[in-house]
Amino acid sequence: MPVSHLLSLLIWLPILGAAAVLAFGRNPTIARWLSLAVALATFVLSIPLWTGYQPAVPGMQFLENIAWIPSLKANYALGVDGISIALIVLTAFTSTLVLLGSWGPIKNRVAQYMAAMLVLEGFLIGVFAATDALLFYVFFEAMLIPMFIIIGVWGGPRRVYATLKFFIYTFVGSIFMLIALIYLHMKTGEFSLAAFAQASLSAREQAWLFFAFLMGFAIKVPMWPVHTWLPDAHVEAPTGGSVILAAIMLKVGVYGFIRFSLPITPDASQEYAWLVIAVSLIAIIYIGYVALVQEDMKKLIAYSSVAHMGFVTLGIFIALALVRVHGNPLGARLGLQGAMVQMISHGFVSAAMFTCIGVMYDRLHTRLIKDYGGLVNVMPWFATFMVLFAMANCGLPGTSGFVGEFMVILAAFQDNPLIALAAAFTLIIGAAYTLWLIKRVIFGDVGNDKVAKMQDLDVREWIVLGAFAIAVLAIGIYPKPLTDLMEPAVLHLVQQLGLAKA
Amino acid sequence: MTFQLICFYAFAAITVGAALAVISVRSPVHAVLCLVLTFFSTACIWLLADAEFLAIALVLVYVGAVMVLFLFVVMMLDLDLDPLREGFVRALPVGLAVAFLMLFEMLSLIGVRALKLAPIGDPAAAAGMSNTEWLANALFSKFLLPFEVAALILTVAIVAAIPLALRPRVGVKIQHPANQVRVDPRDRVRIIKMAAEKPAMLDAPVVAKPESPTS
Amino acid sequence: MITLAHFLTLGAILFCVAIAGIFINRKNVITLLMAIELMLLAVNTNFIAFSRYLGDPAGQVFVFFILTVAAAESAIGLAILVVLFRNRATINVAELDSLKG
Amino acid sequence: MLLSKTILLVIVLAPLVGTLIAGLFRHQVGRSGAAAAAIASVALSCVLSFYVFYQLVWGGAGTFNHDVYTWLEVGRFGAHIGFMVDRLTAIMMVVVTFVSLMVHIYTIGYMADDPGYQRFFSYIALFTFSMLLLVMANNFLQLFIGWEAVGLMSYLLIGFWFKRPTATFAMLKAFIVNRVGDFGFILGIAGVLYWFGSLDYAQVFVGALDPAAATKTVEIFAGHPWHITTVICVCLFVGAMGKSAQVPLHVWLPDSMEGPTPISALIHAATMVTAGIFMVARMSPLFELSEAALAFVLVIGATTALFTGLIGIVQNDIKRVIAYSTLSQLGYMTVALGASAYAGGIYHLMTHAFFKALLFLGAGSVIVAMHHEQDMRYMGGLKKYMPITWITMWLGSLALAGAPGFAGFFSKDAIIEAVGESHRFGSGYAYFCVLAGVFVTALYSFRLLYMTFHGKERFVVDAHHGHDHDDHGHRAPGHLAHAPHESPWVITVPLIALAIPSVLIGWSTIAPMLYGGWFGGAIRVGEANNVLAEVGHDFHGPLAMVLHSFTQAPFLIALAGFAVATYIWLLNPGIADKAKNAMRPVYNLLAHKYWIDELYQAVFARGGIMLGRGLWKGGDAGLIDGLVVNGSAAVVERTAATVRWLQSGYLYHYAFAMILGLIALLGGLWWVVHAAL
Repeated sequence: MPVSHLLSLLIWLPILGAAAVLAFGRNPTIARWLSLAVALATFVLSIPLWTGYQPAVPGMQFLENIAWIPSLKANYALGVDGISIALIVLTAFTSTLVLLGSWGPIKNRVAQYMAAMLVLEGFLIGVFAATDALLFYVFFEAMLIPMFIIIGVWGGPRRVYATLKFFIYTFVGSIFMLIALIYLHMKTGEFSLAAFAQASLSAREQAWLFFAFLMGFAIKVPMWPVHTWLPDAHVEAPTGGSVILAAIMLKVGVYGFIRFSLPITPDASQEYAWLVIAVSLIAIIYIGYVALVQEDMKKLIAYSSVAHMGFVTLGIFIALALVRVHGNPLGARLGLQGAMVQMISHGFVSAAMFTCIGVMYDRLHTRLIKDYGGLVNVMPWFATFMVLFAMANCGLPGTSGFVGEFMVILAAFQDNPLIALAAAFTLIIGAAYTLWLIKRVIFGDVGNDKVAKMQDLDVREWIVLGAFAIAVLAIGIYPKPLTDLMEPAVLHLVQQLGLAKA
Repeated sequence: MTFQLICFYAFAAITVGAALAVISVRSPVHAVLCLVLTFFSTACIWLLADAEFLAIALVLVYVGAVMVLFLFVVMMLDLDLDPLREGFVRALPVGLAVAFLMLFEMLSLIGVRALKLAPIGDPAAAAGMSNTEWLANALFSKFLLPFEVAALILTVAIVAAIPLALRPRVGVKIQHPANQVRVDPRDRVRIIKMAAEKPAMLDAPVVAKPESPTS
Repeated sequence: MITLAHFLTLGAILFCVAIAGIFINRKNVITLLMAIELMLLAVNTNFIAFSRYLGDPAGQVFVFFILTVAAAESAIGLAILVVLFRNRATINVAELDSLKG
Repeated sequence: MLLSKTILLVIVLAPLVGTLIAGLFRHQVGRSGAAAAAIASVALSCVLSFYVFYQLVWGGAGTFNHDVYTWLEVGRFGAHIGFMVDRLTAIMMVVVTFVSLMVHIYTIGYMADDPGYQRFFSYIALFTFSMLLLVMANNFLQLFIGWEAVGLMSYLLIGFWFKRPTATFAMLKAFIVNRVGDFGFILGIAGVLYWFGSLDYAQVFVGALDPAAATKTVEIFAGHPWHITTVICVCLFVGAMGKSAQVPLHVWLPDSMEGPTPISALIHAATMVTAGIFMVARMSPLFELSEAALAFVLVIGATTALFTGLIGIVQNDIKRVIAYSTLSQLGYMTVALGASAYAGGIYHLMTHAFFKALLFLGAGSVIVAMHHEQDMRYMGGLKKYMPITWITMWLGSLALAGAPGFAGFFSKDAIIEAVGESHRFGSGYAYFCVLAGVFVTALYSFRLLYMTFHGKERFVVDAHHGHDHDDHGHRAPGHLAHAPHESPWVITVPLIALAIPSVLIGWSTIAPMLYGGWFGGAIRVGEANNVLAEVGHDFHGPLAMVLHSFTQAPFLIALAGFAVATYIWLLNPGIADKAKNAMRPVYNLLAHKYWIDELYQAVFARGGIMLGRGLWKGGDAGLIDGLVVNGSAAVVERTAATVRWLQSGYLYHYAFAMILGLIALLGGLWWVVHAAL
């Protein structure tokens, strides 16, 4: 394996770029172009990650390892497998579009906003690339800071409440995670994830660790019932913040489940899988109903994010039940792959939906459904995109939203048809809340005079939404490249799950 | 009872008496002076404990510098003493009760431990050097870094005290060299192009107002 | 023969006198500062006594540091006092309750 | 000889290309360009479909079954996009592309004035693509993709006139009700994958041959062992119920008439709604294994056939009458499937596609002539204005009512006889329903014809000018700006083109398709269930069937329906109102469609919203946020407020606290030391 510093470059390029934007970005135009260039460069650099990844070689690739805190045996250790690569490419892709999308709406403190976004991008890539638990934790916590700033400075009227809630909520969870990490460090003497995975832990220890990790990651995902920070944060966040939050930050929680809960505490995960599965199903159904009655578009999409993330956690823990209870590793791989694809897909779809809402908000400065109506009359291109993304949001085949849901339902059926039944309910409720929104906002006659004056997409918005549309359709029509990329990692994880620890 | 013990009792009595005076006299100036006396007699007691260097240091640093500073401040401030003495009598019983309670606790603890400790000779003398040398050996070897830090703390304290007590003066004219350097000639002089002389309107047509019709 | 107990008792008495001083002069910052000096003195006396009776120079080194820090503290404290008096025209502690929760 | 993969790809992708040209480049190619692109692409598909059909039937081509590309691969499990073309597929391809082509041509005239002309062409071409994807699928995944894609197009086309509130409501309703069906469908697919280990038709059907497949059971609820084939088939059929609008998921189809009429003809009569029928026929190897599932299909189909037809009698909107007729006919097809007469179902699907598309397009022609007035109460006597439409509508209605010799006669009679031969649970009920349905069909078909084309004119032509030509909206109902006139050739040609097969196609096709084992391996029927073979024993050629039918119950019943309709709506129009008043409760029941819409609206729509609001305000805002999240914050705040007085700000209070602490510490030390002594 040739030594490469690609991952470090991907992490630090946006962060250093942010410093440059801050330094030279007194003029908003310069700040915009410079930040876009940095983000684009990061995205371009993330592509060799995909192309250079060798599926045949097991384990992590693009490794880097430098001693960081020798006394704790904590290392600056980076490495990626298929899952991380998919998430990193997603991050770089979405960040680029978010920066481009923020050119219009962000008018004050442009350089600072762009810099915060770039820093956030760097931290997020860091989370996905870290193979050292302490490094992971540092990035995991650090990314709260730029997001805190983005919501707190450029957010809506209740931004203080929302930021505090967001910050404290996530912090409460990560404290437990930190305790778990410290315990594991005492147990193994180092911080490498591989060592954690190999540590032998009794059932009791695993249970404690599992719940500590669950606290940390469930809030991040977020799972019912610790999801209530998400709608508030989304409503107050600026469009770009919402996009990053929904598209990528939520994935960090799932990523944590995959990197921590499953390999480190497989037995406890299996024992309490029923709990997570039940909570996921509640998320899918309960949140679906809650989403149905929302009056604020961003809240609606935020709730739908919770429901979709319910599918992701369902897929992961179904896999656990399948491989250990039913001895069905193939079904487990299907479930895990489904969860992963759903995760990536939700990244694109929710990002696109929030961007759409941002486009509307920029014109009318309201997010309430009742203030809109009949947009298709005045904004045909926008309506086309919005309907496409809405369809993806309710899982129409041919769009990315379908692939993951389909696989998870197939896998869930193999565990228990009733779970599949509950999960498949999303077909109905998801269509109901998404399309009801579309009916009220997009279709119908022109809602009011203000709507009549709205302009269709400009070139910049067209590019952003078009790029999301291409991604959504590409995954929907031909998901194989994506699943092939993640397949070795999923296979490895399933093998890991098969071995009992206690 | 040895001479040393007599001396100890004497100095101890002066110390305690002066300390009581510090907390009870009405005038702050007197209190400071009593405090000086306390320090002096304590220095003597330290001498009895073979700590010559610190005893001298206490007199030089404390009595010579700190106490003078106290005195200086007390005399500089125009204090209205009456409100400060408010509640003196009322707090007295509580203060005494607390003090005696604590004294009881301390003494009983001392009684337990200290009596068991057999006295030894002067450690400096045992090591064959003076107290100053003995102390310096420790200070400049094992405690060198804290010593440097202590020096730094003192410096910081001095530097900090100055801006704290510095009074911003209004109405004083001073120069700002930075502003003087940064000046732009265009702000001072504006050169305007204009004709040397205002041309007279010689050939200007005279437009007569049309006469209004008979009103 | 002076025993360790002698020194410690003196220290204890001095300390308690300082405590009583804090109680009864609670409104006068200057006296409070002086009471603190008394306390430090009591502590220093204890340190010296222990150093003497344990044969360890560390005690005296500590006294040295305490003296240093106490001097710095008095300098800063008095500077604050001066500024305080200049701004509020009083050093009455009863009137200084900006930190009230 | 094998079919060429290239040709099949061209058949599928040509309409997609047409869509892209008409949709994305609509400004560049203009109205006529978009129409030309869409029509040319579908025409190409149609011609090639006929070619494929020819190759399969007469050219000796074998069944084509190949993957185009792998959609997804997880270990052994692979999902592909591919084609399976056998005779069942071929007949669907021909029907879909032919009707679609007719509708495309018709659209030129029907939508001539519409601003969304190009958009419409791009939609219907895309629909054709999706439908082909569905029927040509060789696996469940692609079937589902096409299944949902046609649902999407149906959604978009129902809401084509998105300014109408009724249209936007109908599109939402159609999609969600379809989703209820898909909910079952996807579970059925999951079941197939679980128990057969593959999604490919071929492998699943081979698996179904295993005798163990019919007897394996599963306990979804402990203590209730169910046959797995029953579970799978019922789930799959729930999907078909949604798409093919079977009771109780039929409610979306009448509302879908909000879409433009060509759409009603193409999607909501001829092709998309029959996808469910096609799917069940395609899955016949599975359904044959489960007697219970087939009985379920039979009962649902029979219920739909009779009871939705009854509603058709009281409708006044011309399109809605045809819509309920479609529901009823779909019920017939489903009954055929339930009776294991899959070929009969498909056969009826084919004939129905022709004559129902004809009826819808004819109705569209009438609507255009009436300036988008759809209420039959304001029509009447139109035959003299639009003779071609009148005649073709008569032909279509005769076919629908099953007049001997017409296409509908052959297919419907076969179904009725097949049901009569069936001994399945519920077949007696089904037989009654389909026979009664014949009467009902005749009743509403001729009612429609009489109210529209015969009798006196119930509309007024406002001769005086000054009215804007276009604003039909402001006109009182029944008032027209101009006298109605026959539609242009782009409308009448498709009518005639569809009328020909509606009349004639039965003669040549019934023998091979129903009794000749024409479908070969595409449809698998168990020995004991083969009712068509039973019927086939008495079949001695189409002519004999026609002659024989004159003495049979279905014909007599249809004749009775015709006579009643003629009497009520042609000879003695006043009697209709009297009958209505005499049977007020029955009329109300039918006019309100058994109150099913209201029930759904109250229970599922309003109930869902109330549940959502309850969960949101009570669960999220109240319990989680109010009690736990903000509650914990409130506890901290209150504690802080309580201990706040300790922070007096007075120096001596803090000093006092410190001294107290010191005393306590010393006391503790004292206690420890003395305890140790």
